[in-house]
This record gives sequence, C-alpha cells and structure tokens, in this order.
Amino acid sequence: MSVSLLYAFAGVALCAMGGLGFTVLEHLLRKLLAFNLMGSGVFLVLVGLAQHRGVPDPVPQAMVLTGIVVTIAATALAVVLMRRYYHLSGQTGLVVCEERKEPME
Amino acid sequence: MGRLTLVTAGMVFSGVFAGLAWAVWTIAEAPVPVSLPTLVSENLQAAGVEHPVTAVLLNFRSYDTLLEIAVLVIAGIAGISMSRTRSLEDPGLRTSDSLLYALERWFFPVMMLFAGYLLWAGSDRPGGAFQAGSVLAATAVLMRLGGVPMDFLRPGVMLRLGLTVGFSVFLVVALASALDGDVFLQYPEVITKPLIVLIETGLTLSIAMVLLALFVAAPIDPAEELEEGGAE
Amino acid sequence: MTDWLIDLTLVVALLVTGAATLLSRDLFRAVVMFIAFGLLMSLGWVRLHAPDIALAEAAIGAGLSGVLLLDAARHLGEVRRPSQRGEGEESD
Amino acid sequence: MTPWLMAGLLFTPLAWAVLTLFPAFRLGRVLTRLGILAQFLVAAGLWMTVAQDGGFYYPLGGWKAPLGIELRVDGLAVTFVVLTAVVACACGWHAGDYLSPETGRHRYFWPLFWFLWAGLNGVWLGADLFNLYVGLELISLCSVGLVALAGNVGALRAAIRYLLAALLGSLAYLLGVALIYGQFGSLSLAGIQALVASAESFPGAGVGLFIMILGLALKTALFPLHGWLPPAHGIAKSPVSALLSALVVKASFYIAARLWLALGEELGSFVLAQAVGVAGALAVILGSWLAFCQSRLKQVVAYSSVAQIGYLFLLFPLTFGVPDSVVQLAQQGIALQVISHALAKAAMFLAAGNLILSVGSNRVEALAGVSRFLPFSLFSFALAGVSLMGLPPSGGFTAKWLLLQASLASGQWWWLAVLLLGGLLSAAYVFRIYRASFVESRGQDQFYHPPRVLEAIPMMLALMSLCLGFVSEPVLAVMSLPFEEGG
Amino acid sequence: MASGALLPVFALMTSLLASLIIFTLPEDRGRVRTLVNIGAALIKLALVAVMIRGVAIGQEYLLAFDMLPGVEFVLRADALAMLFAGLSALLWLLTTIYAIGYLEASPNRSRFFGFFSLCVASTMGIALAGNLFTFFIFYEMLTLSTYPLVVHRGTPKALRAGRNYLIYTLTGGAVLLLGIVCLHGLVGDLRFQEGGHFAGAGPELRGALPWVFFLLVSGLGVKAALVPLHGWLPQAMVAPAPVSALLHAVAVVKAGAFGIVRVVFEVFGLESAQSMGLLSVLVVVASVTILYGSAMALYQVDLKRRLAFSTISQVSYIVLGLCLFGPVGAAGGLVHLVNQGIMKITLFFCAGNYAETLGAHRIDELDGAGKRMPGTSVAFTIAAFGMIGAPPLAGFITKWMLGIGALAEGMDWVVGVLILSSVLNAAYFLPILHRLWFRERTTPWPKEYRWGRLETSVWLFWPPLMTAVMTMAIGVFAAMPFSPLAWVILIVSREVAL
Repeated sequence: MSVSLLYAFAGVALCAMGGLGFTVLEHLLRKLLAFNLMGSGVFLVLVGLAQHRGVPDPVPQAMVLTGIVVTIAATALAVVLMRRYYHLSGQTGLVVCEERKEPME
Repeated sequence: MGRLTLVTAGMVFSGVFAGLAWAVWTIAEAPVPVSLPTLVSENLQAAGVEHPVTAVLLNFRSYDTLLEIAVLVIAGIAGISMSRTRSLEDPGLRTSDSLLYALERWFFPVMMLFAGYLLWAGSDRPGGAFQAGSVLAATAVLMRLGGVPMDFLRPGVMLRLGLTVGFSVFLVVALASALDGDVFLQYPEVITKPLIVLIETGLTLSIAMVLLALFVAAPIDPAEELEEGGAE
Repeated sequence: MTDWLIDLTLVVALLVTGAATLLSRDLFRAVVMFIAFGLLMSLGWVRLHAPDIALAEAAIGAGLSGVLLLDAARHLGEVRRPSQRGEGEESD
Repeated sequence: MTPWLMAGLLFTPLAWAVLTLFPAFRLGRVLTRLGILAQFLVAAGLWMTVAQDGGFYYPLGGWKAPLGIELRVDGLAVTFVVLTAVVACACGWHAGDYLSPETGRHRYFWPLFWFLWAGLNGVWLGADLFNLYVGLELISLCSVGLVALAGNVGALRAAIRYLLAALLGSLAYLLGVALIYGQFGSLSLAGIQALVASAESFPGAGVGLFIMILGLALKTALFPLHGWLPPAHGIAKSPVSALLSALVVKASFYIAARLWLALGEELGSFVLAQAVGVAGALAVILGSWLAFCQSRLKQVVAYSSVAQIGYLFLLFPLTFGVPDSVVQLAQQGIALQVISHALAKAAMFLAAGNLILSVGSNRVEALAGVSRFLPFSLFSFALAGVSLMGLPPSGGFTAKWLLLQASLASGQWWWLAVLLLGGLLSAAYVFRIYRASFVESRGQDQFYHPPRVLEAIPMMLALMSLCLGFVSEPVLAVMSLPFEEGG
Repeated sequence: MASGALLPVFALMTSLLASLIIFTLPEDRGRVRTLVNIGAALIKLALVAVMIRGVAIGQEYLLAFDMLPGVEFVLRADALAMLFAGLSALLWLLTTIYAIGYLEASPNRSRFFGFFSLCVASTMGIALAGNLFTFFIFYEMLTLSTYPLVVHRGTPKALRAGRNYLIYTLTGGAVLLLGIVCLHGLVGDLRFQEGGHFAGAGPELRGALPWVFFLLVSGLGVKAALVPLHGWLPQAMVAPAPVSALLHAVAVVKAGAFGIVRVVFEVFGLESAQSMGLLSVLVVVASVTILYGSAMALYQVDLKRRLAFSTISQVSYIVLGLCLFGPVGAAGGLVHLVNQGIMKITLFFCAGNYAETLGAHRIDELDGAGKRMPGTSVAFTIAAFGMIGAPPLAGFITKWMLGIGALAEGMDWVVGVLILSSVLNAAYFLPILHRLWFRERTTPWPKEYRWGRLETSVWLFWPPLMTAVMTMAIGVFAAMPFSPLAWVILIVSREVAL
C-alpha cells in the first residue's frame, strides 16, 4: 500500500459521498457541489491508482487537467442555467415545490 | 425525501463504496502490463517540450485537448445564449467594497504577471495554458466584482472572437499540419515548440474569456423583469 | 512515517470538508466548505507529485468555481413564490 | 484522398461551428447549408473508400496507440458517420426554416449544431477511452445548450435535469476509465482488448466495465434511468428533439456496445448481461405503455424513444456466452435497429413539429381532422411509425427479424416475447395518434400549412427508414468489413 | 434478370404507383383520379393475364434478392399465385368502378383511393410472394393499408372497429412472425415449393414442426377469421361497402386463407402435414367455423353483418377442402377461393346499393326492394343461390367437389357438415329473398336517392350484375379451359402429383 493508493481510496470515498449527495439533496446548487466532490473523487482515483507504484504518470495527470476544465465548464453552464431557471420560476429544485404550485390554466 | 429513501440511498452508496474500494484494491495488486510513463519519457525528445504533462496535453493527446476546448466554447455559447442579450455588463453589480478596491491596486498586476509566467513556464515546468487561463479568469472575475468596467463583455463580435480565438488557432494549426500530407495535429518537427506556445497563448486567452463570460452570463438581479424570457 | 501522517491528515481533512459541504444547513457555508475542500485538494495534488493539477485546482477549483458558486449561492436563496407563468409547451 | 476525407469529417464541423458563431441567424443558415452539403459528400466519400478498401486506424498527431490517440475507421463507424450526415442534414435543413429568425438566441443553434455533429463523428470513430469521454461531454453540453434554446421554464428545468444526468453518467464512465487504466495502463480499446484476451481474470476491471456501462446506460436513458429524457426531448424545439433522439442517445449506447463487444466476454458476467437485458425489456414494455398514456404529441414520441432504446440493450444478453454466429446476428440486428430508429425517430419528431406548427397545439386530441387536411405531414409520421412498430418492409422489421433469430439461436427464448410484445405495444401508441387524426370534427380547413420543404424532409427520412429493409443486406455487408492490416 | 423477372414487379408496381399518384392528387381532381384508378386496374389485369398464359405453358417468373444475410425476398408467379392474383386483379377493377360511384360526393377520396390501391398492391404481393418472409411483408402491409379504409368514416364506431381490427390482426401478425422465425431457425430460408419441404423430415424436426404449424396457422387464422379468432370481422362492417366487399372477397380474409393454403401445400406439403396429424385438428376447426358462422348469421338483422358471418362460414370451406387430404377435396377448397370471392363481392355490392340508393341497412327495411331495384336484386338473388349451393351456380361446384372429396377419403361426417351448412345458408338467405320479391312496400324508403333513368348510379349498377353473371358462368362453364376449376385442377395436379 502506497501513499498514492491512500488517495485513491479517499477518491472512492468522495465518489460515494458525492453520489449520495447528488441523489439525495434537492437544492440544485447542492447537487452541483456534490457533483464537484464526486468529480474530485474520480480524479483522485484516476491519478492515485495509476501512480500507486510511486512513479508519476503524466498521462492521467493530463487527463485530470482536461477533466477539471470540462468540469468547470459544465459547472459554470449549470450555474447559468440554474440562475436563469430560478429567475423565471423562483424554484431551486427540480421537483420539490411542485405540489405548492398553484394550479395552472 | 422520506427517511426510507435516505436509508436506501445510504445503503446503496455504501455498497458502491465497498465495491469500488475492493476493485481498487485488487487492481493495485495486479501488475500493469503497459507502462505509458516510460513511453512518454522515451518520446519526450520528439515532443518539442520538456514538461511531460504539457507534451501529453498538446502533442501526444492533442486531439483530447482540442475537443476539450471545444467543450469550453460550447459551454460559453450555451451560457451567453441564455443571458439577457442586451449587455453582459451589469452596472448594478459593482460593489464599493473597499477591500476589493484596495486589492485592485496591486493584486491585479501581480496576477497578470503570474498568469504570464505560468503560460511561459508550461513548456518545461509545471504550468501551462489551463492554469494561466484560469488564473486570468479568476483575476478578471475579482476585477469585475470590484467594479472594473468591462465593455468587451458585450455579446458582440469581440466577445465571440475572444471565445474562439484559442480554439481557432488550434484548429488552424491542426489543419495546416496536414497540408504537407502528414496526419492531423502532427506538427512539423522544426517548429513544434513555437506552435505549441502559440496554441497555448490562444488557449489561455480563450479559457479566461469563456470562464469570465459564463460567470457574467448568469442573470444577476432576481427582482427585475420577471416577464422577460419565456414569451417571445 | 511523517509522510504517512501528513497524507493521512490531509485525506481525513478532505473527507471532513467534503462531508461538511454536503451536510451544512446553510448554503453559503456549504460553498465556503467547498472552497476549503478545493484548497485541500490542491495540497493533495502536490502530495501526488502533480504540481500542474495542483495549480489548476487552486485556480479553478478553489478560486474560480468558488467565486462562481458563492455568487450563485448569494442569489439562489430561498424558494420564491412561483410566478404565474405556465410551464410552457413548445411555444411554436 | 483519405486524409482529406478525414479532415473534412473531423475538422469541417469544428470550423463551421466557429464560422457560424459570428453571423446572425439567416446568414448562419446559408453558411450551414453549404457546410451540410460538403459534410454529406465527405461522409459519403469516406463510406465508399472504406467499402472499397476496408477499415483502418488513423493515428492523430502521428502518435500511435497507446501513447497517442487513434481513430478506428471501420465499416460500422463509417456507416454511423453516414447516418449522422443524413439525419443531421435533414434536421439542420429543417431547422433553418422551422426556427424563427426573429428570436435572438436562435442564432446560437448553428454553432451548437455543428459542435454536436463534430462530437458525434468523434464518438463513432473514437477508439480511445478518454477521448470518448471528452467526446461524450462535448455532445452532452451541446445537447443541453440546444434544449435550453427553447427558453421557457419547462425547457430550462428539462435542460438542468438533462445536464445533471449527463454529467453523472460521464463521471461514472470516467471512474470506470480510471479503474481500467489502473488495471491495464492503457487507454486504447484495441490494446485493452488484446490484453484482456490473455488468460488472466481481471475482477477489478470488471467493476470498471460495470460502472462504465451503468453511466452510459444513464446517458442513453435506459429504464429505470430514463427520467430525464422525456422532458428534454419533449420540450426542445422539434429539430433539436430529432437530433437528440436520433443520434445523441445513440452515441452513448454505441460506446457501451463497443466496450461490451470488446471486453464483455472476459470482463462481464452472465448476470450483468441478463440484468441489462431485463432493464431493456422493461424499457420496451413500460416505455411503450407510458407513451400510450401521454396526452401531448411530443411526449408520446419521446417516451417511444425510451421504449426503442430498450431494444438496443438486448445486445448485451444476446452476445454473452453464445456462439459467434449468434453474436453476429445480434450485432447486425442492433446496428440495423439503431439506424432505422434514428431515421424513423428523426422523421417522427420533425413531422410532429410540423403537426404542432399546423394545429397550434401539442395535444394529441388537437389532431382531429388532420388526416383530411394535412395528409402529407401525417403520412410521414405514419411511415415513421411503421418502422417503430417493426412492421415490414422497414428497417425496424429486418432488425427485429435478426433479433428474433438471435434470441432463438441463443436459446434465450424469453426475449422473443419482449420483441413481439414491444411491437404490439408500439402499434398501440402509434395508432393512437392516427386514430386521433381520423376523427372528423371540423368541417373546414383551419390549419396552418407549413412550407413544402418542412414537409418534404420528414417524408424523405421516413421513406428511407421504410426502404432500409430492402437494402439491409448491402448495408450490413459494409458494416462487417474486415480491417485492413496496419492502415 | 430477364423480362420474366420483371413482370411480377410490374404487376405490383402498377397499383403501388397508382396509390402514390393518387395520394398526391388534390381532392378536387376527380377525373384524373378516376383515370388513374381504372387505368392501373386495366394494366394490372392485362399483366396478370399475360402471366397466367405464361404459367399455363410452364414459364417461370421469378425475382429474388437477399434482404438480409440468408433471407431472401422472392417474387414468383406460379399457378397458385396466379389463381389469387387473377381473382384480385379482376375484382379490383370492378370494385374500383363501384367505389368511384359509391364515394362520389364524400370527402377524403384521395386518401381512400390511395389506400385502396395500396391494399390491392399488398394483395398482389401476397399472391406473388415466393417464401414466407416475403409473404409476411405483404401480409403486414395489407393490415396497415386496410386500417385507414376501415376507419374511413371517422365515426366513433368506425374508430372502435378499427382498433379491434388492429388488435386482432397485429397480434395475429406477431404470432405468424414468431412461427416464421421459428421455422427459419429450424430449417433456414424456404421458398414455397410444390409438394412442400418436409416429405422426408427426420424425427427431430417432427417434434418441433407441429408447434410451428400451430403458430403459423393461428397467425393466419386471424385474418381468415377462423373461430375463435373471428371477432374483428363483423365489427369491420362499419367500413364503406366497397371496402367490405374488398375485405371479404379478395383482400384480408382471403389473404389469411391463401396463406393457410401456401403453408399446407407448399411449406409442409399435403402428405407430411397429414402424416404429422396436423390436418385432423384443422378440419375440426374449419367445420366448427362453418357451422358457427352460418348459425350466427341467422340472428343478424343488419344485412352487412349477416353477410359478414356468412363470410366467416364460407371462407372455412377453403380450409376444409385442404384438410380432406385428397386431390378432389383440395380442388374444391381452392376453387372456393375464387367462387366465394365473386359471390360475396356481388352480395356486398348489392348491400351497398340498397344502402346508398334506398338508405336500407337492416334486412327488415328491404321489403319490396326487388321492384324498386330489379337489377341489383336479381344479382343478389343469383349470388345468394350460389352461396346456398344451388346448381349450376359457382357455389354448387365447391360443395360438390368437397362432398366427393370427403367421401373419397372416408370422412363421411364432413358431408353432414356440408349439408347442415347448406340448410343454414338457405335459412339465412331465403328470408331476404322473400322480403325482396314477395313483400309489398308499405312505408317510404328510409333515405332515397334518384339517379335518372337507372335504378341507381351507373357506377353502382353494373359491377354487381357483372359479378352475378360470372357466378353463373363459373358454374356453367366449369369444364372449359382457364375456368377456375380447370386452373385449380392444374394446381392440384402439380401439388399432389396425381
């Protein structure tokens, strides 16, 4: 067991935590936070597992860099959509408040 | 969300954790048949840059990076397509926070310098377009929170040019490299390094621009004009 | 041994901040915890011999997305009374 | 010749995406139509090249796998490239007349459309696990942006739901990639396939494969992970819905299928294969049932996608632990199903868009009298329906035939029931639409008549899906072309 | 590919093209539509006539290509195909003429005639299909193209009937498909072949084949309206009269019966089907259907419904003939394919005339119609007597052959069935005739139209008379060359090798 593997396990834990949060939490922004945690977890697994023999591996590192950029792009887009959605509907969740809505038409 | 659902989800994800941990453990025990780090260091000479991560990003696996920048540009486009189209600049936002205002004096120039350094360092040391771009973007966001006017954020030609400059440069290089019959993205050997630096510069600008555009594209004031949007 | 201690502490800190991000009742607080998490991640990347990622994580993970999410958290407060607008079918 | 074709395929869409970002909607339309023609020719050219000379690997940047990224240009991939060209052509052309140029944000349809096309081509040709991840993300973000273009609350909610589901799916996929990379140290699918074949067992990588398939199933909207699809496909503008249903969901399925066919035999298990198949069967039956219950036209079509996607996942049980001849049958059946569903569903969504445009409502009951005054739009919808029901001579029928044969030959007779029942259930929801349109309620023609182009495009797609059955044999022949050594 | 391969394709294409042209015609181009309709029908008739001549002298018309690896699309004109093709080409012409008159003023004519032609194209395909796969393609196409005809009127009743029609036929189609796939899985792609394929089938096949047979026949039995799969047929009566005529006489019901003929004769082979004990089950089903249909017809007050139940009963004569396991019986069954078609189409034309001209739908509204519409009523009477089996009309030929065939094979009880059914036929037809000719009209007609000199419109007047004349001619000239009976004997001699 090497140090890198420790991080890989931490990554696994983060994945599970993030996944749990992603499914259970209702507030969209919290879902997004959970998603980011999960993303970090996956990146840790990716690098930690690949480097568990102690040799730094530039390929997964480059992959994680790419992954981080993709994640931030997605996060930023999600924030734009969510704020727009909130702006138009006043909702912060996808299902939460639908019962409270006045009957339409 | 009922308690039952919560418990079920908790159990499911404990299971996920256990399964994944077991998988990681078994994988760590087995030998790895292919060693990419060795391959990378063997070919580093031909890659044109000394830093292996940059070599992977911009040479060995440059197609990934190209598509990744495309993802960024898409997010930017989707973001500005959602924004109120008149202007991305929101005067109502400017805070008169004295701390930020003070920061502006010395913090921003330093950050700019730092971004430039990161970009330049990328070829032989840790650093590169992503880091530089995100530092630049972060700085700009802070500047904007600090109330610095940014006219170039109008959704006009300038903004779009900024969004796509890095991507376009990358694309042109990719195409040009094939002109003399080579495969795509295969840089001519002599000018590999300048090309990579050129791409990186473009990317830095674009990354910063996209992130900034996405930051300001979100509708700012929830109180205003609720009627706007849906009905067209 | 010291290495192990450092790494263990870091990992525990990571998990704790991560959990705090998910569990904290206040949204703003959650985002702050997330920024802290990003900074710790950045340290973690240094420990994994990945300085490039560490830099990117510090700039993007902690800095940029932190600001982005903070700003969003400020505006996406509580559920507002929904507007009268219909769900909207395809409007064409 | 080949390099230029590859250039056309991979980079023209990207270049066009940048170009169309600048002009306003109308000029963007002109540009796009030019580009569409070029792309179509390029795709057809590549298809012919491959049909003549066989497939090859294309190393990008001159770096071969595992160090670099290779593209796998084989019969299956080029067939899908051509399929994409056909469907994207139709949808792009349709969108040019369908979307209103007056709405400001519609101009962004063009760059997103082109990026989507580029991403799809990337995925069909991809042979590198991480490259596929980036391609998937590209497609997802484009699709979300396109859904959100509709602009109202419902569309935003659908877009957010879609985005979250897509991101979760991609992350699961990436996690699987991490595990597989940890196990084999390589990202090239062909390389891993070769490694897997060596006698050892790789339980860890098996978990990786499982997670990847799970994530991809979420992105493909396999029952019960389908919740995000109907709102997104139902509320988006019709050309967008057509693109999403016809192509985008297929991209993630395509990756899952390629993974399974390459690694499934060694890394998968019988239980996993059957479980995926059962989920697919449930999707077929419940998806059709839900489609039958919808009151809005596009929701019917969207739920029908859920059902049709279910068929695709029968690939998993039908290719695990069975003789090669059966694998071949199942593979061909699924490929035909993908193609015919893509054509038919695109036709159906475009026709549904025309119908909605004409009657001014999304409700099924509003179609009364349509068969009298708008027979043409209805007819394209009907012909597409024939393919969805799996009735001859459509491509859906030949696909179903092959799948029936495969399930018989594999001894897994229980899928027979699913295939036959699914056909009947889809007839139920398709005929519900016709039935509504045959109701004679209004005395005179009060409908808006869309321009001829809008009506002609879905008709052509529907006819293609209908006639696919007759040319199934040559299409399948190209798909199963062997690889040219080296390349 | 010689011209021989193209003739079947042309025969298919005439109606397919006609349907496409008609679909694109605007509603008000009535003349062009009529021209296209009748022109295509005539061309098709000519093509079929050429092929019949060719087949008689032993020429081969074959088109085949692979649709899927190992699965062929085959169009082939053989004697059996020509029997059905000739019937449908002839009756299409008459029905088209009739339908033009019938729908003169009603809306949606383009749609109607488009699907009408499509329907005939499918029938032609069913006739010419050279293997079960191809047969299935056209069989399902027929289902789809008849649905719009059944729901043509768009009333809730029509829509309901359409729904039931679909439920029955699509389920039947699925079962048939399953049977075909199973058969394909067992023995591969099989072209139809005189004498069948399983004369020397080994025991391993003999275990599975009965199940396949069961699947195939129950799939086909839905369209052939074998009891208990007949439920859709009486309901489909809401369709306009020409549609009912077509459905009963040539298209749907006959497609099912024809399919059973193909399966028994040319897939399994009469002898192997018999030796596997498959036919003895079928003969019971057919007998039950004959008696049930006749009995139910007695209770119907609506004229078209009575005719519908009569169809259920009459079509099973065809099946019954096959199951008698003898050349004579088989010939009787096959010839009924034509006879029943011509007689039944006459009856439906007449029923349509009564409805269109007098507004009379129920049997008790027909009092005295013979005086008002003598031409139509004469036609109706001839056809009805034909159905009962009175010599020398068409129906007599059938019953005679069937009876002789049954006696020859020692199945005497079948003769009982035939006699009983004839009595029932008489019981439900004679009261109608009585009302037509021997009752005085006391009340005005429910809804009367007048068309100048003739008792009804020209388009409606001639077709039933022509088919009535044919009913007589078939019976009287049964021994002539190219009469249906002579043709059927040619077929049977090729199938069973006398």
